[in-house]
Amino acid sequence: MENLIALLIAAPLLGAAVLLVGGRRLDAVGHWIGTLLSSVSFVFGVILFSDLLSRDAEDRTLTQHLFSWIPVGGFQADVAFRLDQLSMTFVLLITGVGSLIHLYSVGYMEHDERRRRFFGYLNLFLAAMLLLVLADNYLLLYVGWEGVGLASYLLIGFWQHKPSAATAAKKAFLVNRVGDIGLSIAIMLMFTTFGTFAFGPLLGAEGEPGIAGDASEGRLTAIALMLLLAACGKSAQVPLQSWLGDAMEGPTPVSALIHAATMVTAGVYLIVRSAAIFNGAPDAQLVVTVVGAVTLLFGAIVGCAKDDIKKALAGSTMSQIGYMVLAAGLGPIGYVFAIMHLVTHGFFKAGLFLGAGSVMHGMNDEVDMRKYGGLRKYMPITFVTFGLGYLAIIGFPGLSGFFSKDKIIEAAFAKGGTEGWILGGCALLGAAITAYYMTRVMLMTFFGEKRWQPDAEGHEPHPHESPRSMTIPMIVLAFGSVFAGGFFSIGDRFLHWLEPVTGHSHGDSPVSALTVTLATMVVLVVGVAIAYAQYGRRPVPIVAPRGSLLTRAARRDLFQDDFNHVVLVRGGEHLTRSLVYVDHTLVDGVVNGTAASVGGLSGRLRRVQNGFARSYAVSMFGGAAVLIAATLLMRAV
Amino acid sequence: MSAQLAAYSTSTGEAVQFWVLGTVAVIGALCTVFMKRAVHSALCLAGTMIVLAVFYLANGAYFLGIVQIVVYTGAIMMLFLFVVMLVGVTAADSLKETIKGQRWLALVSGLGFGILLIAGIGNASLTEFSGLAEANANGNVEGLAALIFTKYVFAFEITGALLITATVGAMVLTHRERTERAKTQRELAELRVREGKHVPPLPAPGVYARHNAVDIQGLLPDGTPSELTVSKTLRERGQIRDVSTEAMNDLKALEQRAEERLERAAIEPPHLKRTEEASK
Amino acid sequence: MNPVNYLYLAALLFTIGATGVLIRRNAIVVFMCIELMLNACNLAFVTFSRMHGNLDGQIIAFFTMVVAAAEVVVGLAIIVSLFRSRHSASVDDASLMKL
Amino acid sequence: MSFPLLTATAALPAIGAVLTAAVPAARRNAAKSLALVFSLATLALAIVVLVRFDPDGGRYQLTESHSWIADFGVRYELGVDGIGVALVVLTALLIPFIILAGWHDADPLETGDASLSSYAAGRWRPTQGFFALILAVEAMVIISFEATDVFVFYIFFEAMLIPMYFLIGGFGDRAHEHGEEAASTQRSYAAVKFLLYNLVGGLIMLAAVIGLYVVAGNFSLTEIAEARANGTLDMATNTERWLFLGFFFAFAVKAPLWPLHTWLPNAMGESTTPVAVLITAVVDKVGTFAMLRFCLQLFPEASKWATPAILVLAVISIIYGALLAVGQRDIKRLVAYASISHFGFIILGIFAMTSQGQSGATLYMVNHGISTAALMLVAGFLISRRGSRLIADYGGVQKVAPVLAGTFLIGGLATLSLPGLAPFVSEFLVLVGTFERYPAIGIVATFGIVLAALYTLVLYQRTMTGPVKPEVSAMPDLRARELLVVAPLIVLLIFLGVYPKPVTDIVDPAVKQTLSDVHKKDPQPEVEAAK
Repeated sequence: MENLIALLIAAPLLGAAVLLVGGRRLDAVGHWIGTLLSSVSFVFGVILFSDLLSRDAEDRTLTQHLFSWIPVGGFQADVAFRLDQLSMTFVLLITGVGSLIHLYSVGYMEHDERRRRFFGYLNLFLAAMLLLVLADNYLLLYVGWEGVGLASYLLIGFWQHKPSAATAAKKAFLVNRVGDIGLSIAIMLMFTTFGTFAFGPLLGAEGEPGIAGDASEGRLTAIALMLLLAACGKSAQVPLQSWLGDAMEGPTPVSALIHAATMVTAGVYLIVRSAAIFNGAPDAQLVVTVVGAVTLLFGAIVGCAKDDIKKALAGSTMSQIGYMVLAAGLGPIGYVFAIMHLVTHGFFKAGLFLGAGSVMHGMNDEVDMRKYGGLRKYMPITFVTFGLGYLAIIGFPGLSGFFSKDKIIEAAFAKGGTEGWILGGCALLGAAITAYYMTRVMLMTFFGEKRWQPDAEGHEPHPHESPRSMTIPMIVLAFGSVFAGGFFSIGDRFLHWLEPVTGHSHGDSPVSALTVTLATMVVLVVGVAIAYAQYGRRPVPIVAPRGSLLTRAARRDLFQDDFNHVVLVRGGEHLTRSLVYVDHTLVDGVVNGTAASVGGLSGRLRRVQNGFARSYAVSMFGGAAVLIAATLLMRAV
Repeated sequence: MSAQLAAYSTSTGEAVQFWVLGTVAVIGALCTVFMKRAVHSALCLAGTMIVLAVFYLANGAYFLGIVQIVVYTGAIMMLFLFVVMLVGVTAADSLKETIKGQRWLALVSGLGFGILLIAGIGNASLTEFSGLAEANANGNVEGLAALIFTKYVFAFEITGALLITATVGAMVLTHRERTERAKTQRELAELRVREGKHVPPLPAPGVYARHNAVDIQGLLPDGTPSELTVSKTLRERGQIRDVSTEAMNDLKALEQRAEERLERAAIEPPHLKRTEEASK
Repeated sequence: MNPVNYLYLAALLFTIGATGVLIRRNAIVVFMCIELMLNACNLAFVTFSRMHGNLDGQIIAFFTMVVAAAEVVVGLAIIVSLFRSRHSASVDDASLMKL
Repeated sequence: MSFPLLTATAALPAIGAVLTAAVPAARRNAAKSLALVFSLATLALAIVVLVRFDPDGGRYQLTESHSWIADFGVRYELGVDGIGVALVVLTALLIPFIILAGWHDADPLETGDASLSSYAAGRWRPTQGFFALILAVEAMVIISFEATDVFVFYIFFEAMLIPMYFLIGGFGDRAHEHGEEAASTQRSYAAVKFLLYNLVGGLIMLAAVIGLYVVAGNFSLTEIAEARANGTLDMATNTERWLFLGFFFAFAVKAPLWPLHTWLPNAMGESTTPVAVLITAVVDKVGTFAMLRFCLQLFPEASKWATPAILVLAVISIIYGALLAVGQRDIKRLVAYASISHFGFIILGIFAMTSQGQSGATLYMVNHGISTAALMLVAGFLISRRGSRLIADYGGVQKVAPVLAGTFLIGGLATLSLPGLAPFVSEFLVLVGTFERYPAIGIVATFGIVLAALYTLVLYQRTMTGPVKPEVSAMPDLRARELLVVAPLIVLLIFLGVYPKPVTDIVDPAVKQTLSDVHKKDPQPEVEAAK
């Protein structure tokens, strides 16, 4: 049974290889090959899942050791896989949502002549993501980590002829690289501290605890913070969040799969996976929670101001992941809920993005929500699925978002003390804002009167429902976003499923669960109400009003990007330019200067050779004299 | 003085002879170096050599003494004079130094060298010496011959080869290959006629000039001097004297001699300058 | 009198000759100076032979003369051809050794 | 005695060089194929060496030893340890690709000029010369990887400069933005610069070699190292340090280490891409290899004494080279500066004095050879199509030549050491090896990976993506020959990235030996140390 794990990864990898090397002759069938292989890997996942369920909770950890990868002295890195409840959850999410989005893309990318390549990249991403979550040591995880980064680079920049896309892709990769510094330093620290970076001995397996606890708290904090840096890069958390917005340049299925459902949540996976380390470093955990809280507000605020539907959703993604990170930072209280929210978010956010994609598909790639309006009549299925996703994300009672987010807010309060109150408050505020901006999106897109006009070529967009291949995934995901939360929470199924890996503890909450729920309901209603007052009652202006200072700031991502641009990009350019100058003048100049001076000296010496036989004779004669003197001296002494 | 004497001891007579002739030799050498005209140098050198010949004899090297006179002063110096004549006997070169610092360097190193050399000799001075008595017992020439034809026979043969080579070399260097057949009188005459200039023989030098000298151009009827009147060799050497400036030159020469007597710096007459340019 | 004096004389003559070589431009005179140096050497040799009481020194002097003769022959020939080609016997004119 | 395998490995390309040079002018292509055949034969021999080499056997294997200059105790001694084997195989492996890639680089120019076309008709010799020189370089590089006698090594270390000089100065890119005139002057400038830098280094090394002889009495690496190890030969501290510096300087110039690096961008920029690959992927490796073999073994104490300074210089090279690569406008110069950064990593690994660091460094030499070859050769194909080295002259190539762009991207990803490709393994090993002894330096070096990503991706974005420039719109995709060159390299990159064990198995014993020579052990993990 263990051997299936490798196949799990092998299937999409094979797909990627075939599609990318295969060349034009595969153009006709390429997309189907890709879809097939991703669903094959999903099937493997289901088989493994059933196998895990058949075991009892304690030994639900399968490991597969393929071969020794880098054996140098004490440094032993193997290519080995580890499948436990945590990774299983991810496998199902990745392959499931992944396959759906493959299917969706078949329709969405129909008119793109490079569709084969697109599917190749998608498969590559699946393989890398699976490697990430299945790796049995941090170095192998690093490979997957960078693999997904590469895939996202290729997919964001898929429409390379658009300079904006190419730039966005580069930006995403670079920001992620900054995060990778964190990961690699963390691995080095682990190696120097524990002499290993494999999950088994480090984090403990089959019950007995790992050696992670043995190290000094200082070391653990350092490692934890480095891991957090990595997580920030991958999961677009403040301060490394700037790439996610631009990443929306990529095709919408990519945004749905990579930048909403799976890849961006890798950071959360990393933190939860390293629970043993974080538990030993409370300071680091505090930092994690702070980062989470800040990001969830940041993303929410940004999401409120964007008129580009995808960018608004991207802001929302940021903020939702902020929730997860916050939960993960709370420690054993929050791990489970972080993952749970991650899964549910995977469903409804993917659904929302697919919906947005379908809208764009119908509006010939118009993304400005101010040019939508009243689309519910034209694309009913999209409307319904999108609406369900909307209800789920704002946490409408009974839908999946409600359960997961509510739990996180509770946990935040349960942390206790002032920071408990502060974090909880942030979470609540975030919920309110979420309700606001999602309602805004909903209203601007599907309600009100139609606001679209003929585009540059002058032909009116006539919105229409998307083809079957696109609607089916949306429907499935809508189901997920409706029922997943309830399914997980009833009888704490998810909690019991995941507890053996992450551990769980009920913090002592200063406020009862009911109070929290009520509070959440209240802020939700408030948020929706404000949004309705602004966008439901009066018509939406087609050109965005100037708006308040906050609005303008939020449109510009709260000036985060401008900061990066001014400080890093400009500064870097100046630095490099001056260095190039220095290298040419100083470092090179020294050498050339020496050469020149030598040349001058020899030129002066050359004058002695005046060519007159007599002056040569003089030197000979003088030489003879000197010789005699020398001999005489020799004899004298 | 007798051979026996010269063989093993030095008499006071030899001492006197040494001091007298030695002075002469040194003076001769100095003159060789400092005389303006090559001819004078050559003559002084010849003198020095003769003195040296005498010293050889005094040192019991009778054969060498004779050879010195015959070969050096006889043959080689004559050869020198011959070449000097070829180059131009009147050619006198100025001793003004052209290369910067050359003279000082030369003098300094010369002095240094000499002093060191003499110091070295004095350093290695030995008081008593074994004369050539038994070496020259049965004649100096026989002794030399015995050595040359036994001990140094190879060196001797090689010098023979060397001499041959030198002769051939000299011939090769000086011989100029004639490219075309020498023209006969007749052809020359025809050529002259064909060219149509100087059909008559060239005018004689010094004709119509106040000075009747070979190296002075004759004046044409209109009073302009004509190069043609001077012989080709002189022309090539550039040793043509100019009629017009002749009087002045004499005057200058006079003044110069006077000045030299008064040991003043010599101002050089133009014609000398010219000739010296030629000699360079 | 000590025959070493002859050596002193030889040294003196040699130095004079050398200096002459250095300060004279006229090739012929230079040549004469060289001859002078050779003669100085010969004098030294002869004196040596007398001191040591064997004839080898004289032999050497003899060879020197022969060589000198050969040298003069060739040297003068060179001077003549030089003079022919450039109408001058100055050693400074032939300063082609310069780069 | 047994068959002198190592000598044969070095001699074969030398013979090939002579024969290639002797091919009559008209039979140009015959010369090419002859050179290719010989390089392949050398590869075969190198593989035989690899097979005959036993990782767990003695330190130096397949040794040969003949007295050469008895009076000075110079012996013709060859022998390979794991590191040597790896690099010999690398060299033998890369040369055929270099020859294939340069197939047309030395052909007579097809210009309207009648005189030139008459050249083309007959008396055009440089083609033969080009390939002969490449083979000559191969021979010298291989033998200097094999020499265990300092004197022999020195001779070939220096002799290498001669063919390299002609390769750099004699053969340039077909087209040049400033015309052939400017190109040739810049070429000769670059060639002279290369020669002077390396000659100065070589001279200083020569002094050190003589000094070593004076101290030790012979040139044999094995004997001296042994004597040093068991203390029968002890040098005065200062003597050892001076000698070490003498050797190290030469190797640092060759490597090249900041601030002795400025010859590399000129040399790589002006020479044809195969030659550029030859410089950075093969010849420069001799420098780093020699640090590992000679500096550490002959002067262990001095090496330890100099380590801090060298590490700092290495880190400067890493960051500095990367930053300058970002600032370049010329593709080849960019790759050159990237190489400087990578050589910084190699030196860092060598002097970290940990088994991870040194294995990583050795692995890095191999991987860097392959990855740079891949990137640079593809860049060369690109340049040969457009006739310009300026990044600004390209754009949107990805649309017209997807395969070219793809291979270029893979080469670039290898350069930024993406996990899964070979360079990642070595780079990470180097970083870990440095980190466990010098954390601060390790962290600073880690920033190099971001900069690497920066210059690679900027290069890719400016050249390959964006709207298609009219000049490149007609650009043909990779031809069969070019694909034949690139594909194996890429396969190799991926294979060594996934399964580097074969190489590490060969290298590790040698590295352990070297470490024991300098009396260094890997530091204990903190937890075990605590226990």
